[in-house]
Amino acid sequence: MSSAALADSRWIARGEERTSLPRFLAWLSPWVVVLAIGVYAAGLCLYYGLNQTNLDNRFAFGLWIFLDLGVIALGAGAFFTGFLVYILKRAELKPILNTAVVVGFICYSGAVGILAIDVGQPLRFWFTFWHPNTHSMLTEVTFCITCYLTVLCLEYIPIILKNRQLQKLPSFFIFEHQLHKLVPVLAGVGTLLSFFHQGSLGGLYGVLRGRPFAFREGIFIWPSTFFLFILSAIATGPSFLMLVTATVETVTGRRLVANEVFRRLAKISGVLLGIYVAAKAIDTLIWLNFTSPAEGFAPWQYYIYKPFGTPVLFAEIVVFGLLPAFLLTFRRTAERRGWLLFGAGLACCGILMNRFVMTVQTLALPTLQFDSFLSYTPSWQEVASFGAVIAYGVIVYSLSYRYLPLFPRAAREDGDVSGR
Amino acid sequence: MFPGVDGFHWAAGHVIFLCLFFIVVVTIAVTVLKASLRTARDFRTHRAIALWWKAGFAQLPIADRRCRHELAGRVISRTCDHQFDCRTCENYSRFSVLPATGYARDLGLDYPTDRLYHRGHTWVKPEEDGTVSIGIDALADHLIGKPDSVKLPEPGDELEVNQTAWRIKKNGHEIGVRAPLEGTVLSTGGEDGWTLKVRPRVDIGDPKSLRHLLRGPEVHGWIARELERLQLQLRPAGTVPSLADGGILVHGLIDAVPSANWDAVIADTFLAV
Amino acid sequence: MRRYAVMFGLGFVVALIAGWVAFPHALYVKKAQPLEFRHKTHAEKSGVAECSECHVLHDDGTFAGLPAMEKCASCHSDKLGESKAEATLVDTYIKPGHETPWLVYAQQPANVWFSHAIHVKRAGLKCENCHGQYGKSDQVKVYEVNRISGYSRDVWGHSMSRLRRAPGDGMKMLDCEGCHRARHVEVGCLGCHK
Amino acid sequence: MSARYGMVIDLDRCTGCGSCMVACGAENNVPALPQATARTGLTPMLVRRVSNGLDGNLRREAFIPILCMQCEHETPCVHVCPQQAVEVDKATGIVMQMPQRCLGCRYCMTACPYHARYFNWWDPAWPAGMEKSLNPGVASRMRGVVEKCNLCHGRLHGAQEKAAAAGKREVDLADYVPACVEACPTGAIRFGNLADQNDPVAQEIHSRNTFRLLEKIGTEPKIYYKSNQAWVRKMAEPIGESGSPVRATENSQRISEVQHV
Amino acid sequence: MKFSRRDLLVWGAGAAAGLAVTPVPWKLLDDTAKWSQNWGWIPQPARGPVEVKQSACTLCPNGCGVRVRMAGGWPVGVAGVATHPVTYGALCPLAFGAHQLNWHPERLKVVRHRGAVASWEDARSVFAKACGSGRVVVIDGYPGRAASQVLSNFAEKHGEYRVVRGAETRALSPFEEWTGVPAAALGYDLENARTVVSFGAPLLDGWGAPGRFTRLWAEKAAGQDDPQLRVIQIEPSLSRTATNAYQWISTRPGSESALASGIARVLLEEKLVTARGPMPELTLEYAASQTELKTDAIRELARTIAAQGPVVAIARDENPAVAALNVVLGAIGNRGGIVRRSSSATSQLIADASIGAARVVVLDSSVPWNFEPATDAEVFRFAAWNGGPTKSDWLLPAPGFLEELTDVPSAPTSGVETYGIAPALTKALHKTQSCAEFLASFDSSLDSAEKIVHGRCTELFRARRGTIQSHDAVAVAKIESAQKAEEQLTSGAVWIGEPASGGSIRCALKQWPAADASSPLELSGSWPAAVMPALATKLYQESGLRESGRNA
Repeated sequence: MSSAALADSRWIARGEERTSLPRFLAWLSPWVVVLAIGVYAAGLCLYYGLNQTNLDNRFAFGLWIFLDLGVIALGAGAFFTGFLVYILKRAELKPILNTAVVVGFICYSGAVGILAIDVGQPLRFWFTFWHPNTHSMLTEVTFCITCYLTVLCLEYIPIILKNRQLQKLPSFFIFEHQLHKLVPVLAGVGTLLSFFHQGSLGGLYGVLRGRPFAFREGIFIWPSTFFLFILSAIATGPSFLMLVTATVETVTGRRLVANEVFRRLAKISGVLLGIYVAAKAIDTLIWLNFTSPAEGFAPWQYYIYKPFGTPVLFAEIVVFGLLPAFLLTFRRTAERRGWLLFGAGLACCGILMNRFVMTVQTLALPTLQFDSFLSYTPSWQEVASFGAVIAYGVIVYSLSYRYLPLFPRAAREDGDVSGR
Repeated sequence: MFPGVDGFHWAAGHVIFLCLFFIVVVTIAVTVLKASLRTARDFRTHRAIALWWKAGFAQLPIADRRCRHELAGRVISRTCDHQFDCRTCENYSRFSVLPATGYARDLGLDYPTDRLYHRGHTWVKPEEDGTVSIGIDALADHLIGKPDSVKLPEPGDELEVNQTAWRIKKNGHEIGVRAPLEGTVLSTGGEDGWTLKVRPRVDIGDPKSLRHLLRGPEVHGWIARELERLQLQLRPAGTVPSLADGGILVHGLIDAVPSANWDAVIADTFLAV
Repeated sequence: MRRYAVMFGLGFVVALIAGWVAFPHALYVKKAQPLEFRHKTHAEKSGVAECSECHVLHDDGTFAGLPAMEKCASCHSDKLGESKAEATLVDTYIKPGHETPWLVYAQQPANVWFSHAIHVKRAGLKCENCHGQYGKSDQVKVYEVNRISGYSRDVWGHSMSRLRRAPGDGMKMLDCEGCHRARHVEVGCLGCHK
Repeated sequence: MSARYGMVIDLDRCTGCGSCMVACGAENNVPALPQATARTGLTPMLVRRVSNGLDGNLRREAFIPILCMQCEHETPCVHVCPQQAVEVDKATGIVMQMPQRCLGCRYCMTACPYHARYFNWWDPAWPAGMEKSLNPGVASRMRGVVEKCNLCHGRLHGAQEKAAAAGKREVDLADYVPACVEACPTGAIRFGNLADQNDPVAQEIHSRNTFRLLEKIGTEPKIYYKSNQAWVRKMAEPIGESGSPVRATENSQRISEVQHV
Repeated sequence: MKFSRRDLLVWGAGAAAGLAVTPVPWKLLDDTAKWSQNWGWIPQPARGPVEVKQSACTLCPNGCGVRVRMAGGWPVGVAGVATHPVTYGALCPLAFGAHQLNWHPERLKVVRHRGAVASWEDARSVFAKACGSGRVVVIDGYPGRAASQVLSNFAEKHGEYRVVRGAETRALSPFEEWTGVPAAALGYDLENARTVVSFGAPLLDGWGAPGRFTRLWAEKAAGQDDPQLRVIQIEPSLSRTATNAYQWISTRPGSESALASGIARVLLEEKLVTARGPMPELTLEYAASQTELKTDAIRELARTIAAQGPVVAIARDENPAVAALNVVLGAIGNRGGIVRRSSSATSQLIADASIGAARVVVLDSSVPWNFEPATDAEVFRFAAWNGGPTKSDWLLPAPGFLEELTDVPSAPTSGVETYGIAPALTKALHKTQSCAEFLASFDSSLDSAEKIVHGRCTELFRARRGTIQSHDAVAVAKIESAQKAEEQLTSGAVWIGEPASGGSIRCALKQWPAADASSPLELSGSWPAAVMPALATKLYQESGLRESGRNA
């Protein structure tokens, strides 16, 4: 056993067996490369400004905003699991909690990172806090995401401090212990915050009365998209957790979570997805028949521009909505890993598609008689920084999995010592 | 954000929004503060040790948390939920009266019945003069073989139960041996140089006070399981676990089977964190 | 434990000193004015009673700011005294007809539009309200410029904490707003920005 | 009493010469950046060319100057800006965009139905020495912020100062004429105070053939248009309203074809 | 005592806590944001006193009045002069960016000899030698100025003076032989016309003094179903003018003369006009076949034309048939037609591409860049901007916009005689010299342009005709002194002669001119300057309003 390997093994949780250091580094290196390229690209954007992107005056939002919406939606698993475990006392979901927190942390920090490049004047970020316009959904989003990211950090810290070596330092050890005791409070706050900003992200588009494709009537100050986004987020959050866990299980060849947990998540995800699809369908009908005509826009004209035809709408509601809802809810399919993950996958694609459509189609469609339908292709800098976020996620998760007890041995149903 | 700053309105919506925000911020801040203060407090009161033991126990696989009564064969299966401290266990007396069905078989190791054993592989031997001698048991001894260095506590040092009593260095591994009970170190050394003479802080006359230590049939059951675990952990990867034939327990196992994940073995054996 | 308390306190105090004493010195660069100038002397000797005699506010509302060279030349066409400043004024600026490159304390950034006409004529503000007592001072005060923003120190004001400030010390947007609020003047962003 | 500045643009009088664009650019220190394209350029005043979609002798074209519509009600950009960099000025009704406050999130651009907002994709630049010829009434904007037509606030400042010097509170509209209005050779763009009932422009907005863009979305623009030709008035309605798919027009077509930098 | 890692940690915590209660973090937040608002590398307008001055735009021969906003002695904005008698305060789009032209990247800053940088001295010595050794041809693109006077005076001594005419003047040239009046003295009395038949002339797109016709059209035609002023546009493609015209007749390119003849024939046949001038020999059918119009369409068109008089036909460029049509329509010398503007102007030699044997050819900066004389002589071209590749041997940097004093004679299409002065408002950015200055410096006997301008003002004053228009119109007769008049003119006022007197033209057109297909146009439109303001070019590109940077 080389000294490096020995030193490394000291950091791995007791009794856990992890792949050898060289293999681990080999797995990380490509991701590190992707990350490096992305960071370089982001650097270009910060140094030379957003002319490095292919965004323009009509396509003011693009790939990046889509990414933000996407990852934040997928990250919803974090707050929702916390909510289920600590507020609704669903202890059986505990095994997934650490993963949920890490995934959430990755998603949100990634989103915030991209936002920092996406705004033209990052140095003025604090203006939003100092002179907030409380009518703006974006203000709500900014406030909530900042706070929630803090919360996620605080939830992540105990997990980090559980690391074998850090645990040896009494102060850290005790702090972890104490902080861990207070996590339910944080979970509560997190739930409140996430609930609002997930919604506000939907509101972001719903309030655009100048963009009839996105504009929705609503309840009180919140357009219907506000609630749809919350629903879809909490519906797909668990699905994404399942996917992540399953992927880790395949990659590492270890069984990490009891099937029971999977089934439970699937049920939750499926039922919520069902509700979401119903709500979405009703909303679409109201929008096409009342909201949009009232603004003077003929419904059919939203779908005359390829590639955004009615099939997109159909796919969103049926293929990526109804279908996974069934797959996840029914015992027959839910008990089969394959079907389960397929369903979860569909659900996640569905939410990504929804966020994509809300961002891109909204901007691509013309409003004025003499406007035209526009298209936009991201520049390599945009794509690279997009990739960087994903690489960042993989790296952080891999490190967490290797050195932190994400899936506590004790909690695992098979008490096999070798931690295979 | 504050009255007087450009953009602040005394409008209901505005104020409500900001209040909510500040409430959240304060809650988060208070949480962190609370955690830090408690940390400082516990740090002062050395609660770390107790917590460590707790955490270490929590990290043991279920299989390693068997109740002594199961080991003795008094009950079919029982998982300990008192961190192996039977002094606080309300069920102890209920099971201890049951007949032990566990049979004593030869482990190829010497476990004298005149002493009590701690789960961290140390033994306690009450002496006539009311003191006790403490040492590491046969399995631990075979495991380590000849240590590279041993750091024994000084006479006069206070031992806390479950706290690391002395440290042994071997092949780059540091092994913290846990004290079986609380007391003051009188002298170190003895026949094999590893035993401590300790004046216990508890009244060893009182049967309750040493209740957390294993004795009699429990010991065999316990060691048998420990050997099984050792088997699994020491076997070369991929081979089928074969039952202990006793013969494998050469003195100085670490040197004999260097390939194994000794980190895990030591951790599990000596209940390290 | 006490040791840690001491350590903590040590760090705290060091930070305080660094922040309140060292930092301002690091942040602001002191620059010397090209010339000596005494408002007081000018008021007394040459009987200049009103600021507006030199800092002219034209009828069309435009404000001259610092007086042009001719204004100085009208008296200092040749040396009125032996002081070194006098010599520099006459020889380096007036004779060759160069404007004096004064460093303007009250200089606002390019995106600010400030109309003296509106504030003096309409609102009837006194010069002191914003410029303090500098008009009565007996020497040029040292000009300090912010390394990062390039603003004159007068914009932030001389009190680093901005808590205890003399009237007219500080010309931040906050100060404009404060005054506007006090006088119930409502102006939009582009009321003062351009 | 507070004013509500607005315009009536007579499209029948617009020959599409583009004087308003150039005058606006000069007044507001808009840089002429070679790297900017139709989709990334700064055109606070933009003349769009539209056609009646017919061919041969029947074909007719018209020109629609697009600037910030100065929406009075539920102003989309004002609602969405997270840090109050946009506001509808109480005293003038001008929708004011503050580049120095702007974070560059571009949310307002997605909110604007008229695409009248522009992002500074590059830092402004001019040939060496040309800053001497920039309009001192307007500060140049930096990269990474949104800008748009502010109804020549620089000229409003001048008028206010003049009024103050004359001891008046109200500005004289003779002193406050936006650059595009001043430049229009046919007097197609007319500017006035819509809140003042005696103002001819205020009266004109009620005349029969006056209309606003996308009136139905209820943003109440203060920029009105006027045309005696029915097909031109149709241009104010959203696509689809006219029953036929969108009619790509010369320059919108062009814009959509522009390659990215 | 030992300083452990943990000590450092705690110390750091303390420092962090302490820093939070110092100005450091907060001031830095504030200042970095301020920094982002005041980036040093972003040019900001210079500060300085603002004043408004009047002058005239001399970038093309129309000499529109401009009001220039100056800050710290530099022009920062251009606007029209509402009281200007010809333009009524309107300008062409390019004028609004003209004040930035002096910094245009293509601005000529130094003397160039066949591309290589040279000095004024080189140019002078070469020119001096060449002058001595042969004939000098001086070509002017903006005749009638004091500078033109200098040019022609020099040319008379050392060779020959020629002019390049703009399209508008060329359109009037056929009348020179029929009436004996030089084209430079003719103009359109558009103010009184009620029907204007344009054969492809960009009437609403920079024709003549842009403000003049667009204003007329806006007042009398725009948006009216039955306008007082009918604009009939005959043009193959839908131009700005066509789309705004009362009627747009789309014909085959190059068939304008045929159509003109056809119309004339119908007018005469159907007695729609009291017969003047000869009957074109070509048949209506031929015209129809040429123009790809139906004969009835042509008849109909002719009737519409005749329906509302006075009528005047305007050709885009030289076109005898269209000119003859005017004769038929009785537009010559009549109200609302083609009138004689001034009695003073004389006809000049046209500088068509071939100019006999010459040693030196001098091109004034007013000559359109794309005019290249076909000669083996040494060519000296004065220009303020570089318009691209040229055959000229010498490029001599001329003063840019508002950098030199010039006078402004009547605009080519103007119906009345005007005179104005464009004072130099800004100091020259580079070491420049106008053609006139250059030539005068070789011949001390020549008056300088300034002197001639002064002389003209005195003449004007002595003649006691016309009025001087500034904010209000003042009869010259009422002005006390010559230099008072000069002052007024120098400060942007414009002198206007008496309204054109009617029948002073006698037209003798015997038979119909041969209907040759009108010459394809290669000369730039009404924008002779080599470059356009960068701002205009850019905005046209971005808006897609004009495809080509040229002919605005």
